[in-house]
Amino acid sequence: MANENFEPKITCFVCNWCTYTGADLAGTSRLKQQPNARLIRVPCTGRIDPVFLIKAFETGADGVLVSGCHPADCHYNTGNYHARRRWIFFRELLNTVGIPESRVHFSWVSASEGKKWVDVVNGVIDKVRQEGPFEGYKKINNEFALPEEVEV
Amino acid sequence: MHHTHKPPFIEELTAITGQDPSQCYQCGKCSAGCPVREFTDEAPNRVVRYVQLGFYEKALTSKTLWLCAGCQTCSSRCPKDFHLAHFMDAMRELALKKGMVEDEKNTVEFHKAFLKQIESYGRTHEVGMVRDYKLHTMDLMKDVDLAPTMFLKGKLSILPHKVKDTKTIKKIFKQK
Amino acid sequence: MKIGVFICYCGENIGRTVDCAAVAQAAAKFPGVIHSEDYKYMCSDPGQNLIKQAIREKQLDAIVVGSCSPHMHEKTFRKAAAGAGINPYMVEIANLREHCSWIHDDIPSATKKAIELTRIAVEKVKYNEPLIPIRVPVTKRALVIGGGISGIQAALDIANAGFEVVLVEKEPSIGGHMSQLSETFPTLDCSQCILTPRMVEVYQHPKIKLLTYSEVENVEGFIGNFKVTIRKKARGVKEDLCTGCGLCVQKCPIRKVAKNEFEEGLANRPAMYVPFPQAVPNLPVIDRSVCTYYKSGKCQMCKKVCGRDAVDFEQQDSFVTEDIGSIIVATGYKLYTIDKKPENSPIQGYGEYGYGKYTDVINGLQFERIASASGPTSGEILRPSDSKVPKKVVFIQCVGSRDEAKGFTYCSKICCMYTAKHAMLYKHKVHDGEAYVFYMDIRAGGKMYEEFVRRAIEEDDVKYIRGRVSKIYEEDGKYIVKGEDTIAGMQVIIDADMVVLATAMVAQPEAPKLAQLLGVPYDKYGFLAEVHPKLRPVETSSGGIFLAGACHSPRDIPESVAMASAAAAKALVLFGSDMLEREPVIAKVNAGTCAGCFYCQKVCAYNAIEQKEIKNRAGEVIKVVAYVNEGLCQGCGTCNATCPSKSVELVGFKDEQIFNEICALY
Amino acid sequence: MTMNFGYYPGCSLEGTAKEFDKSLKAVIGKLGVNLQEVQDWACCGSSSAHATNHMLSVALPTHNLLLAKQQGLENVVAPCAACFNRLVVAQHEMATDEKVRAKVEDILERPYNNHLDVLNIIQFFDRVGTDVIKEKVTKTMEHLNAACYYGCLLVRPNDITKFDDAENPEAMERVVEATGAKTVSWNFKTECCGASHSIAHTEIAVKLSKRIIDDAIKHGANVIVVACPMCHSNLDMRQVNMKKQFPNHQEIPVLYLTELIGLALGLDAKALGVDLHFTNAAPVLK
Amino acid sequence: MEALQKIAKEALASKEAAFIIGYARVPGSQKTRPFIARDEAEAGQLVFDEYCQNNLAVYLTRIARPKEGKMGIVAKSCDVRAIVALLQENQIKRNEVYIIGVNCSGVVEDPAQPLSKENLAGKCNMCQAPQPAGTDTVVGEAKPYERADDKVGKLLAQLDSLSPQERFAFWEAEFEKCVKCYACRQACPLCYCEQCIADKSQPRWIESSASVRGNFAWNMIRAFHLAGRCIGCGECSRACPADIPLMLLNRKMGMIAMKEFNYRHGSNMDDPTLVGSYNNSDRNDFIM
Repeated sequence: MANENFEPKITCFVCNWCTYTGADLAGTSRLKQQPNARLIRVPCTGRIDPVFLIKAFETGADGVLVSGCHPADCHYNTGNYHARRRWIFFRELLNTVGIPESRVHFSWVSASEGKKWVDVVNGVIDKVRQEGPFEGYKKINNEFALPEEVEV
Repeated sequence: MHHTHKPPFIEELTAITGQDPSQCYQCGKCSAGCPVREFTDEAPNRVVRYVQLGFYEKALTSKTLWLCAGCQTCSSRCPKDFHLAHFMDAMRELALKKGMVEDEKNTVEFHKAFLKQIESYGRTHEVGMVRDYKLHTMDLMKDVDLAPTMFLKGKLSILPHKVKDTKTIKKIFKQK
Repeated sequence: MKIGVFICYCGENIGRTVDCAAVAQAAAKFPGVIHSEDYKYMCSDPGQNLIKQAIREKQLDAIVVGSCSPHMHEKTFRKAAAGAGINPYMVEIANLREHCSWIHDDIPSATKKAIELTRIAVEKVKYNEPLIPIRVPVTKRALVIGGGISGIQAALDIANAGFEVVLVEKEPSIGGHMSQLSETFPTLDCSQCILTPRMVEVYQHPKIKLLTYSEVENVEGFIGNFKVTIRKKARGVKEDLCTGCGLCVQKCPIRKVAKNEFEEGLANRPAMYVPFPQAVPNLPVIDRSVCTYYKSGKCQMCKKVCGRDAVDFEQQDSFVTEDIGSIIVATGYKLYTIDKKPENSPIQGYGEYGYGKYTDVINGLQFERIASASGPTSGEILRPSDSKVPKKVVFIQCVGSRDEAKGFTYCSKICCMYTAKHAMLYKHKVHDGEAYVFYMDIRAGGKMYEEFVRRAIEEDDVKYIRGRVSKIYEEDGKYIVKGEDTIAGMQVIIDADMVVLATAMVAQPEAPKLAQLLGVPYDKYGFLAEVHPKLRPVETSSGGIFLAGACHSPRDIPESVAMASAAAAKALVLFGSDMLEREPVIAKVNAGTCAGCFYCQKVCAYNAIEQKEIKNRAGEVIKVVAYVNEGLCQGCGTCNATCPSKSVELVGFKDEQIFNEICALY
Repeated sequence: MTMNFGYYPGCSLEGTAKEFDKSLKAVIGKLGVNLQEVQDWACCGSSSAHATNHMLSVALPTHNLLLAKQQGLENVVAPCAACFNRLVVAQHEMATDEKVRAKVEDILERPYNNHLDVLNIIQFFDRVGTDVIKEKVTKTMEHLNAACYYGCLLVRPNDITKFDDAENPEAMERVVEATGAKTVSWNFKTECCGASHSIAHTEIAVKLSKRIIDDAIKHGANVIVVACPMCHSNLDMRQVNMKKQFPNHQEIPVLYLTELIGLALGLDAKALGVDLHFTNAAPVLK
Repeated sequence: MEALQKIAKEALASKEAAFIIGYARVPGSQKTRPFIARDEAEAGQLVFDEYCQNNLAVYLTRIARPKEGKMGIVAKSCDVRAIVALLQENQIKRNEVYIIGVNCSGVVEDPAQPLSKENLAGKCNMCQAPQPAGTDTVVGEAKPYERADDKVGKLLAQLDSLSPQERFAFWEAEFEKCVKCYACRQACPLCYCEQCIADKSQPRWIESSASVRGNFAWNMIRAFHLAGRCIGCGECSRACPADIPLMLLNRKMGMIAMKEFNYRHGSNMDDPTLVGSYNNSDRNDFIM
């Protein structure tokens, strides 16, 4: 892979009840993960608006992961079903404008699936690392680049 | 990325057939069901145990490696999905590589003879193989009573069937 | 807005992999942050005091705590903030432990991540707004699902505290698996003798409404205010008329038509039956799948002999709806059977033990029935195939349990103990018999447990062999058990007369369905999940719903009883107040921009979105917009994401907050 | 309609298991099936390859799979259980282990991109159809109580061979019953016969095979049906050793599945190669 | 033409309709323009022919509701689907509109040219039923017309065959042209929000300036908000001064709606909408 030194930035949108808790469990179990993912917690996948994903790419994410409760397990009964229906459209739309599936990932990770969360996160990071930096978005983002690096 | 460091031997072993002995929790179900258990010097689970504990030489010189018939009963019943048969494959490969085969010359010679046939002809050829095997083991009297019948029944062919594309076969053996 | 940041070391837990001081220093430079500090234990009293002091002294409007998961200490820090006079919802947590220090090794990259996580939280809190918890009334009435020992205990505890309980049991009688056991470990006292009085107490308790042969059909509402619909399955017997005389059962002409469930299939029962003599309630039930009447319309013997005319063939399932404040789930377990691979399940069968085809290869509950004085052999140890006394019995532990290849990774926990008990009971009854136990590890943690196992070995001469069995097959009327003693390094082959398998405890097959009704998470095995494994072991992530017994994980009787009492205590805590506070995370509509498409209404799972007319001064309706019923909204935010004009927003997770979080990254 | 299958005979069927090849070819003529042999096929490496060198054990079968694909075959029947096993396992490894795949592609200087349907002899007859066999039976085998012996390599590792059940397979029974023969329920259907130890450790093969034979007889079998050349040589040929070693040894004929079907289809025993056995098969030839 | 005017006049005379939204000829041209007839005299100006491209349904949510009487509207079958969609989405009630359906024989793509196979509007290629259904009345006659190549479909197939990078570059070039005039939104009968997300400043999800990045966001969000809702009238593409092929995105979403859910918005006012409903068996294979 040409991009072994590239460390991708992955923005994750996860529901509070299943995936966030599953990620907590991974932590409690000390299951090691690559440090490239940043989680944004929302109550339910139903809350995740596709504009979040667009904004994530605009802010420089190389990949996005969206994760919630398994079908039938939603804490709010049906939020994940509505979310899934949205994704079916949105991922195709993204793909059509050139944001490929390899950068936009979805998973169901329950509160008890700490191990699965680790596999999902590491898998997504590896996949996006292989894909390389998101040059297309970087280019259009650069129109807005600040003149100098801002130290954080 | 996070790596757990394993001893070099384990890395070498795992690279061959992907079986990491730390998976084994020593329940002994493999040994319980092993068809050749009564002939082995060490129970199969103990061979794994020696590797777990770092007694590699003890494990590599065990007769058990060569008595394993590759029947995969152990793998198929293992509660931990540890493929002991694959582990055994890898252990034999390492034993050969490290020159640690002492007692089980017979089996090794058999395999060598068998593979030599393939390397030369692309297929196996029983007469040649049995000849090679017996010359190497000096076990000349074995099966003498069966062989004539086999010839009569046309089961042992005198001339080897040779494949056309021996080039590829040779290459496979060279680069394996 | 003046924001304070507080970075916790959590002792070494965060501090080991995250340079907390560096995080605090970096946070100090974030726009809006006017105070930033780090401390060893932020959740401790001195830690909380630091926060309070900073809020007061620097007149902070909002705080961010970089610590463990918000699921751990968000409440603690909200309380601390409130203690210092700011609204508790002006607090955000950066999860530096579970999501950072515990999962990374490399200090620089973990520190970098921690800084970013803190910045996300700071950016979010900028748009937090003071919120007031929603107050709702509490219905002081509990529902207990499952009438085994856990459900019985929970129901009695709550009822004895003076609150009403509805106890629902799907079988015709309460009692559960405990009623099937012969003796209990480690005391060897008779299971039924200690259980039956409790069952009767439930039946007679004025505060307990007992619904047997019933199942939960639907659950609506939320903590303090559930509406639960229960299906009462048709018994074919009028409960109010039947006296339980048993004449109908005696006269049912098809005596051995079905496997007796209570006897684990070791005996048969008629179509009209009472599950077992001590059943509560002592009412018969008609098994419609085998009863002649339902097949041909003939017989009616039971109806003819009933002096009270209590038999009602036409009885239909009926439904009752109950107002409930708290729900305790105590649905228990099932024992895994070694039959061929169960359908639609990742669990494999045990072909090497004969796929259940050998009559005398039985499971633990079957052995309990054989050993029980009330069982099919009246307590005499006889093997099922030929009713002969088995002289050599092999007990095998961990059948299913700890067997990843078959689909289970977990330890069933109770088998070590009950196998020791079985072997002991066998030896006590068959003095010249030989008992062998194949085990992997003996897990006898518990009061007098280890001593109990040693007693089996030392006093009762039970032979323990460390190793799993590879194969069982039948030969000349014997069961050949092929094992290995891994201690001796020796293959062991035993020609047994009977084999008892300590098969895994598995979740009830309907557990996931019930969990989905209740909105309670469950693991891949169907065991229901607690909200925190250490500190909130009986609570679920659904408020007001608690867990008791083996529906949560394999556990024995004393643990189940303790858990049931704990769950009851949790329900009673809830019943201690008239009103309860709920998180004010709910949706709000901006009527000004709402275009009234009502997609929000379509996606709402709680019917919380209503239609509201907007009128002009003349009183004419100018438009119809969406309106959120706060009492019903549970705060998922699906409406918010669905609304194209973002005219409905989820308070606490508003667009502005999330926008800021996303923009805070990288 | 003629059904077409690819055919990978393997070395044994050219030598010690000649009758397996002979009987298969005789039977397919009757069943309207055509077998197209993989041209210039080489040995699969058998036990010796995987027992000593992993790469060899994948490269040799892959070479053959590529030959078959090159020839335009969609599936390939491998009557020898060992060949079947090696082909299926190699195919699995090539599909799942990128490192192995890269190395093998490197050795063979060809990309590997194919999946072939590799069928064992039982799957083959299943595909042809037990109904078809039943229809064509001219001589019922109802006098036979067959113990169907699967051995190791058809069913294990079950997650890869994906053939029937690892502990209690029943597919061969269905085929055997199509000939009119009855089948017996017995314990050692999938126990190991000693396999490759036949030559280097004859004593092991004899002992294990004897155990299998005795169990079959004990459960009422008057014939053992096999689908593997190694099993056949151990159960058939090694009965010669058993008779010497155990004076009370009770003989039992061992037939290849193809031979049994051939007999039921009315073919001559000699044409099926039944005369090539070491243990007298006369008792079954009624 | 006379029939249309007669019906319109009757509706206005009887106060069944307060006004009729229809088409009138642009003086001195064969082109037409949207026209609201408020009395019988004005009804005499109403026309309908192949130059009536506009989807007039857009006015139903833009125009002030009459105090009395219904909103009359002249609608081709494609326009009717927009009206049904508005009914499905609670924007109008059936008893608020008086729909004069017009049988259609295809409309032109370029109003400067006569109707021909080459000059046929893209939507007419996809038209499944030139006769409107569910209207209050129908006038005119639908003559079969020759269909042309499905240009949008072809272009979409071409686009799909490119690599993601190439697709991104394609849209980058297209969106570079966007000046954020929002004509697309203005022309769309289903863009009826009182405040568009693009105009929302707290937070500003979509940058207000016409940057390529902001244009990506805007056009993606617009397409997404129309996913499962767009009825395919193509007014957005037609309105776009920069000739951005916006219908590519809408068509793609429509294809997904058809493929995954066998759903076409605006077909039946009683159909549950795609957005806002779900099925347990919805596609799940892309989710880990």
